[in-house]
Amino acid sequence: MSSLLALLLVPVTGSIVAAIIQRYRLAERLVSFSTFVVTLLFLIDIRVGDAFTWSLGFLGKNIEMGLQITPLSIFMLYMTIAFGVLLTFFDLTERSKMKSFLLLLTLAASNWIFMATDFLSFFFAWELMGWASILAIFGGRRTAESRHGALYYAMMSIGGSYSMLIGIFLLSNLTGSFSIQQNVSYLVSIMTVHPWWVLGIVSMFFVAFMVKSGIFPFHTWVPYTYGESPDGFVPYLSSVMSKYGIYGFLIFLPLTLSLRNVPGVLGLPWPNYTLVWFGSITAVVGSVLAFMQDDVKKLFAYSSFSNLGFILAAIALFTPIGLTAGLFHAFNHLLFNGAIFITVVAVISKVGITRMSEMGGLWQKMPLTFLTFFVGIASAAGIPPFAGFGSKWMIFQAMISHGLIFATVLLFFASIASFLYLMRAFHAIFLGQLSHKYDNVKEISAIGKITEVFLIGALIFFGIFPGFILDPINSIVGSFGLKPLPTSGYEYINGFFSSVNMVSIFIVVIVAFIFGFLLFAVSAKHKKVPQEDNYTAGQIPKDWNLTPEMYQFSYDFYEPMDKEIAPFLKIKIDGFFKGFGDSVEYLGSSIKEIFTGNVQIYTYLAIGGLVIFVIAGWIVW
Amino acid sequence: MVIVEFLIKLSQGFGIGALALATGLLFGGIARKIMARIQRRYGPPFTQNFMDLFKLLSKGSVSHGWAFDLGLVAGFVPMLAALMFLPIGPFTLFPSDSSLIMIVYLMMMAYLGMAMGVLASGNPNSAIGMSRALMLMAGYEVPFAAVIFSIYFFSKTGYLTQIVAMQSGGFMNWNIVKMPLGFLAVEIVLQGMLGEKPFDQAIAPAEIASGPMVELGGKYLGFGMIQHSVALFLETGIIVDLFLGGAPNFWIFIAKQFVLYFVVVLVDAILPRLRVHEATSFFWKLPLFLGILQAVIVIIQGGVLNV
Amino acid sequence: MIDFLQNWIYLTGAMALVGIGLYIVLTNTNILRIIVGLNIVDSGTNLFIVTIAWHPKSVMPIYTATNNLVVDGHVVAADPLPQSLVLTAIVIGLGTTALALAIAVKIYQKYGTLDVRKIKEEDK
Amino acid sequence: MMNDTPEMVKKVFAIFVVGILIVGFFMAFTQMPKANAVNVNNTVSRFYVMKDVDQATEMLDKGTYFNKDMVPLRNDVPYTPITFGKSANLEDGAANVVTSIVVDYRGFDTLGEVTVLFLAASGVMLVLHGQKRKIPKKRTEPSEIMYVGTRIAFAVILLFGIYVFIHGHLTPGGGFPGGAIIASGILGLFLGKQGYSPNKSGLTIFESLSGMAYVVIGIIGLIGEKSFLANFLPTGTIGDLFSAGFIALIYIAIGMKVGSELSAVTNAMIIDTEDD
Amino acid sequence: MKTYNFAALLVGVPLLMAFSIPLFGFISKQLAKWITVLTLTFEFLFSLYILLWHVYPFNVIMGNWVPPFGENLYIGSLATILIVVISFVGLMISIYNLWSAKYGDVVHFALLFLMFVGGSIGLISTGDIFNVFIFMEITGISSYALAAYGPERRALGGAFKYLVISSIGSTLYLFGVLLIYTQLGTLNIAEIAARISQTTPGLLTFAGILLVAGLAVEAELFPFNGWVPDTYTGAINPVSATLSGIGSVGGVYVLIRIVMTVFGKNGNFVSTYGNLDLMTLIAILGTATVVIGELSALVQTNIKKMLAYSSMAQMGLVAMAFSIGSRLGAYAGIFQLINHSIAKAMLFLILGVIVSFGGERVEDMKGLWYKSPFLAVTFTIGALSLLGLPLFGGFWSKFALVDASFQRGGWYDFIMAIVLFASVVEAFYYLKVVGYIFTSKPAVSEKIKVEISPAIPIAAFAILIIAIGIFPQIVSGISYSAAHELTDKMSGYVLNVIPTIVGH
Repeated sequence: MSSLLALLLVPVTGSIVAAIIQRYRLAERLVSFSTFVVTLLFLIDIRVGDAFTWSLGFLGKNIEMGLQITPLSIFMLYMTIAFGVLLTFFDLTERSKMKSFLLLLTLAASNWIFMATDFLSFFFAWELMGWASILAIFGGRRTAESRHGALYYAMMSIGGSYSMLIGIFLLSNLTGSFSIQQNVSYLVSIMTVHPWWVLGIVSMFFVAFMVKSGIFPFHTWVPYTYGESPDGFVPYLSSVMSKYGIYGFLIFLPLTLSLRNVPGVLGLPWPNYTLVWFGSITAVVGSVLAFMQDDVKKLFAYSSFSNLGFILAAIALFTPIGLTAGLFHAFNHLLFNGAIFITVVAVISKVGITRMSEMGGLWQKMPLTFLTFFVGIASAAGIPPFAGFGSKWMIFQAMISHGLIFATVLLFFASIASFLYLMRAFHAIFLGQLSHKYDNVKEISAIGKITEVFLIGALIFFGIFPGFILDPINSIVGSFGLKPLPTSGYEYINGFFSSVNMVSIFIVVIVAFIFGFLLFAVSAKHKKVPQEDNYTAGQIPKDWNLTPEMYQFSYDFYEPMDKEIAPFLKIKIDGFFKGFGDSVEYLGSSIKEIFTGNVQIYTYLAIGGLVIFVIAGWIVW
Repeated sequence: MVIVEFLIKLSQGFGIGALALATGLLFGGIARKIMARIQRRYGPPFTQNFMDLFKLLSKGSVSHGWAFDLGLVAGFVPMLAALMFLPIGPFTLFPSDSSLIMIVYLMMMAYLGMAMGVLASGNPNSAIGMSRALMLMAGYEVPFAAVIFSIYFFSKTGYLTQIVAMQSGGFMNWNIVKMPLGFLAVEIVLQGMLGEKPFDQAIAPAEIASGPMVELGGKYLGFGMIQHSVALFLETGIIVDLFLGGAPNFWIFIAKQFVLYFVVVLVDAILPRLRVHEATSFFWKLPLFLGILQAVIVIIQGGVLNV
Repeated sequence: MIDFLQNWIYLTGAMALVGIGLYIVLTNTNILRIIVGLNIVDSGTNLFIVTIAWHPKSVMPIYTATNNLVVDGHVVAADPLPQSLVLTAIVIGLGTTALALAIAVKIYQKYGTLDVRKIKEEDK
Repeated sequence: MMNDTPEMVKKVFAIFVVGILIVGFFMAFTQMPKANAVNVNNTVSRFYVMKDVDQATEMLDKGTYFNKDMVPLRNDVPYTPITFGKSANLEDGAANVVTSIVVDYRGFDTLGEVTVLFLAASGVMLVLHGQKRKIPKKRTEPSEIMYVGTRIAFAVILLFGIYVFIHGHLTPGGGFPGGAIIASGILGLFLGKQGYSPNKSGLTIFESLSGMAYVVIGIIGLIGEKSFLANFLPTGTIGDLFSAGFIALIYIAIGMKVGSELSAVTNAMIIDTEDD
Repeated sequence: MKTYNFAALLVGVPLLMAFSIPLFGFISKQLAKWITVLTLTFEFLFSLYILLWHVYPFNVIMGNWVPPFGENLYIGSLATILIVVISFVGLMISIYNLWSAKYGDVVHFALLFLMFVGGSIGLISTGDIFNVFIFMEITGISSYALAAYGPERRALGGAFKYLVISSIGSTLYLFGVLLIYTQLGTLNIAEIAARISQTTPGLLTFAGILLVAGLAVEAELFPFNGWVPDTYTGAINPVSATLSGIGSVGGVYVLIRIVMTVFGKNGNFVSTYGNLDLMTLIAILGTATVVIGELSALVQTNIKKMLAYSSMAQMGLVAMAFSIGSRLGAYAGIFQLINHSIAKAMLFLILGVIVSFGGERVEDMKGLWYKSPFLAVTFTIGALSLLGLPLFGGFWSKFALVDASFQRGGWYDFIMAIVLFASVVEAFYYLKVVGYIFTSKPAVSEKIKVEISPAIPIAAFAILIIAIGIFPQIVSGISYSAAHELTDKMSGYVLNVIPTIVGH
């Protein structure tokens, strides 16, 4: 199947070309864009069940490596590549400091991850992707923080991949094979006999996945990394790369099906239950930390991993509705997160800073971006009829159907909190007073506008016709041996407790809006006034020599909440990792003292070592 | 046929909207009267709110741009849209879509629109007010969600219509009897939702100058009033449907709503205002505790669903 | 008995030299003394090598008119192989010493001292 | 860490550490065969002494040298008695068995050994490069007797050195001692005259050429006898001066090389030991 | 027994040329350096011929005295691949030296360098246990002198420390060899290997300990590696590259040859004869070295010292890989050795170019990307290969290493966990440097001009690293058969040298 190989080779070729012509920024971006398009074209040719295998004479074993298309992988492939097309299209004109060849390398790796049938190539691709992203992050803002961020990410992800490596070899030494399918079915077969054992191996993998997706307690790298990554890379990082972890979880979650008959918690096997809690806690922690952020990229970084928490909580249930909801939310997250980050990138590229409290009022200058952002956060908040609603709605139903009310309340709290921080970002960036220093800010270029219009359209379209996504998801659910949810048309979302016709909701909302605007039109006329013309008890701000910046309330927007949130902020996972790093460093500096530079010490060491060996020799003599 | 059906639904929807608005305004007027009487004043007439609305809509006003306009329109429109899915007495416009969470999220869209309009005015005082309103919302939505989810789990359905149907057949079938703690929690939450004391930090008349509405005038304030009135109807209506067994006809429905609202007004009359973070943390304590307790009871009662 | 003792005397001597050499290396801070120590270790090694080749009754491994190395099909000479090895070992020891001395000379020129501790401090 | 420790403690500790090591050595020695020395007949040296390697090789090729427990049957190798001055055309003609091992049986070792010395000399040159000899202002010239004496002695020493390495295959000695003797003669010259300097280029050329000669002899063996460092000359009668094939040739090369190298090292070392 | 005596030129030609270099030095100093390049080109091509035309495995018989009576070189698959690598690295560094060696006695420097490479080749190919000692001394003495070379005086201290420790080490080695000789009466590695079980166990144990201790000095294993940081730091960069890229390969090779071939007891996992399992000893030494090396490297601010410690740690990794004892483990070790040799040599060479324009602290790497993209990219390639990133050579070896240790199981799981933790530490300090290279603005915006002669080796190394990363078959096939040579000593080694060792 040459198309499968093309999915790997096209990006690699593109990457090489992009690396060569790096100096010519436009050409590089064009290459990047066209590579994504070509990859997408090849993808169209691919159907579920396509496979390609080759065997590698490696280490005296004959290792079968292969690529295969499952419903899940084709879903993931479409998601990532199509999003990449959009992103690179947007990037054609925007100043985003992205290294195209790294992005394309990441694409190749991600395609490989989704198609791999054996752990060997899975790990290879995983590493490749990780490293390409690390390097991409190094190319971001050239500051000490950026370096720190990338290092932090690198450490976490190296730790994760070593953990996965251990898992892979523990497993392959048991089965003598690297094939994912064989290994998983082996695990299924011993699941009931040695559950702890299986759990040990699987958690080795899970650590890697959790790191990649930023699941609590491995979320600490996320803000550093997103905050300091090149602007253009962040949308890809947050929308696409965080999904690899989810894909990884889905490899192993079928294991829990065999535990269904074992007593668990609330009808759930306890591994699932634990993962649900990890997901919920992640969602809450992300939201709460996002609350106090002033850096826009960091804020949405937190938002991003909060949403990953939602997804994990849903898929961890591994019921038809949970799985559907999780995957659906994964898709929606891709869309709205993409919309949000693309607008954020657009704003940053025009304004040049990332501190939200120094922005404001930009809706006057960038109306379309403002609208896109609005639709994006509406979707993120789960407001019907936009795309995010259906999945959140299903997640809640999936959770409650198992009686996981605590976790559900946590998720709902996360959802509300997300509404709050989204509003705050919305306000701080786009609303309020426009500073005079942004008088010359312009709306983004035509290509950017096209992207944004497309995103708005997609967010609304998939909000109204979720069936277009739910259909493939149903086949994924079927491929895991679960009974898919009933489908009754493209406009329906069928939950556990109820189903919703999105079209009728959409029509109701539209009609209501028409009515609203009619009312607006027939009621008395208004006159437009400049932004400074505000109610200030009889005076105008100019009388007090106020500038728009001073007349903007956006710093410490939720200051009264500080006290309530403080307990959450005290959970310093970050500090734990830092402290760990510090103690390693301390250990290093003490060990270094062995090498004093004195030749006698070295001689002592050598002779002493020898003497110890001799004594050891006597003891066993 | 489709067009005829659409027109019928349209007119019905219009009717529901008008009815809800009227009821909401009337409740508001009655509340002002009750308040006045408690304070030993005569108070404005019941119809004062209708007159106010008409006056506001016909007065000229100041706009801060299209985002301001759009936001304020979007502030009350979703409330009206949400009404269409609410079982009002025996009648529901779209019974097959009356999902509770959907209604909750539609209401949230109204807050989003309101916030957008208010913040687009560029007045820092309105921003301060909005931040208070949002924080308050973070407070009361959580216990509310806990109760909603208990009901979901308890009723095994998410349709308001079906929840109402399950409560038919007498007082003892009402959820208020089956889940008293949940009802108590929701009653407290309602206080916050409607912005009555002790949770009126954002929209208290005394705080107008530092509240969200500082820049609103004329029709914009009118839109705000519409939003508040419809929300009053909607929120009390939801609770009636959830706990008080709905109603066989429209009048009883309104009566039940009024009972709920009456309690709210009475509480409002006797309690002072809290500081905003105190309010939020209060919601995260007592009502949430009640809601969670209710949820635990429900789970223990109902066992678990095996899927 | 005498044979036995003779051999052990040489072994003891060899090991004593090694021990003394190592002791010097370990306790002296002067580079020249360290070199001397190494040299003594070398000497001890060489002595050890020739000792294991030797037996009190063995004859020198050179054919001469009077010296018969093979008696009744049995070699009575001292083992010539270690002797040839010791030649190599001596030369290598010489080379190492020469180089060490050259480095010592250079160190003295550059640092003005031969004390390893002072050199270490100068380097910091 | 080390600097604060009292001198005495350091010494005791050093004695302790070294002592354990030495005791370990002795415990190992107790397990040596017969508790003392190697029995020559049980080692490979037996064939070197008997000049019998070819016979052993024959047995090895037939597969009868080792028994099936892989123990070599060294004493089964047929032996042809060697008589001094009579036996001719032996596989190795040197009367001095050590020499035959050094140059012939294990000639490759010796090539390495020569290289080591060469490298050491080069290393000394490298490290001490760029030192200009300073001739002190206050000269204390050696006496005339010294000057003349060392020169006369040099000729004798040179001759003796040459004798030693030419007779390496017959008597104790060989290239290395011979070279060292020659170098000591040159050392005498240094003592005899302050500021004496041998011709450095000459020494270098001597050194290089003799080293190359050794390798070339090896390569001639490779070409002529299909094996590197193989003897390509007749071995003659044991005990004759012209016996033992290429041993004498190699020893001449080694002797010249060692002599010039040691002289060069001495020269390099002397350079900067004077105070100013 | 296949013989190919002509291959004696692998050792003979460098010797001949080394002896002749002083003569060429009279003509021109540059010529002396070119002679080095030419000789090593010959070595490289010759070894490549042996590799590609599959001439190996064969014996080279010296002086027509067949083993076990005379001396021989045995060039099996392991020796072949290592000789190819060594001569390649040596060739590249000699090209680099055309530019870098410019002070002092260049002629003797070239000579010593050539002999260091030639000696290492001899060390790897020789089949005689005493001959090993001589070649160790050849490489040793040349490296003391090389380490002392250079404009900085700290080089002298480093060289002296190296000399002292290394002399003691080789003395211990000599004792070990002779103790074995008293038992078996032979010095041929193949015969000793076949008959090692006929020795007294106690004496054998002691000899084994002495040998390991002596060889661990060159193999840079703790606690015998005190010289490493000072010597590497003091020496000029091409010399550090040589020590790390060639010297340590030789050191580890001999250690492994002695322990696995000579002392080895065949089985699923190789262990050794004697009371104390030397493989365990090496595992302990290796693990300790990895941990100590990585942790010490972590806190270094001097990049050269950092590389030195990292070198040490990598050697520990290699030793640990070999100590697993399975074929896969040996494979991993060989592969890792090769990768390390190439990558670390490249890093030192790059550092040499950088240092000629500035300091050698970690901060001095800041903004290298702006000063010289070529050096920045190649440095990153080297660092990433050492970390084991896919697409770079180091990935495959680390991968095999993990596989091997989990196959072994038992307490190797635990060791592996420690080693992987150390690898994370390693990743930290390398990535820190990479971060400095790409993300900081340089303090001085002066561009670094890389001349052609240092550029060729650096580029060649970088290309080779990536080539191995993409096509591991370049190295993996031969490495795997080389691993067989180590783990099955009879059919892999002994019978190739002495076919009739199992008699009637």
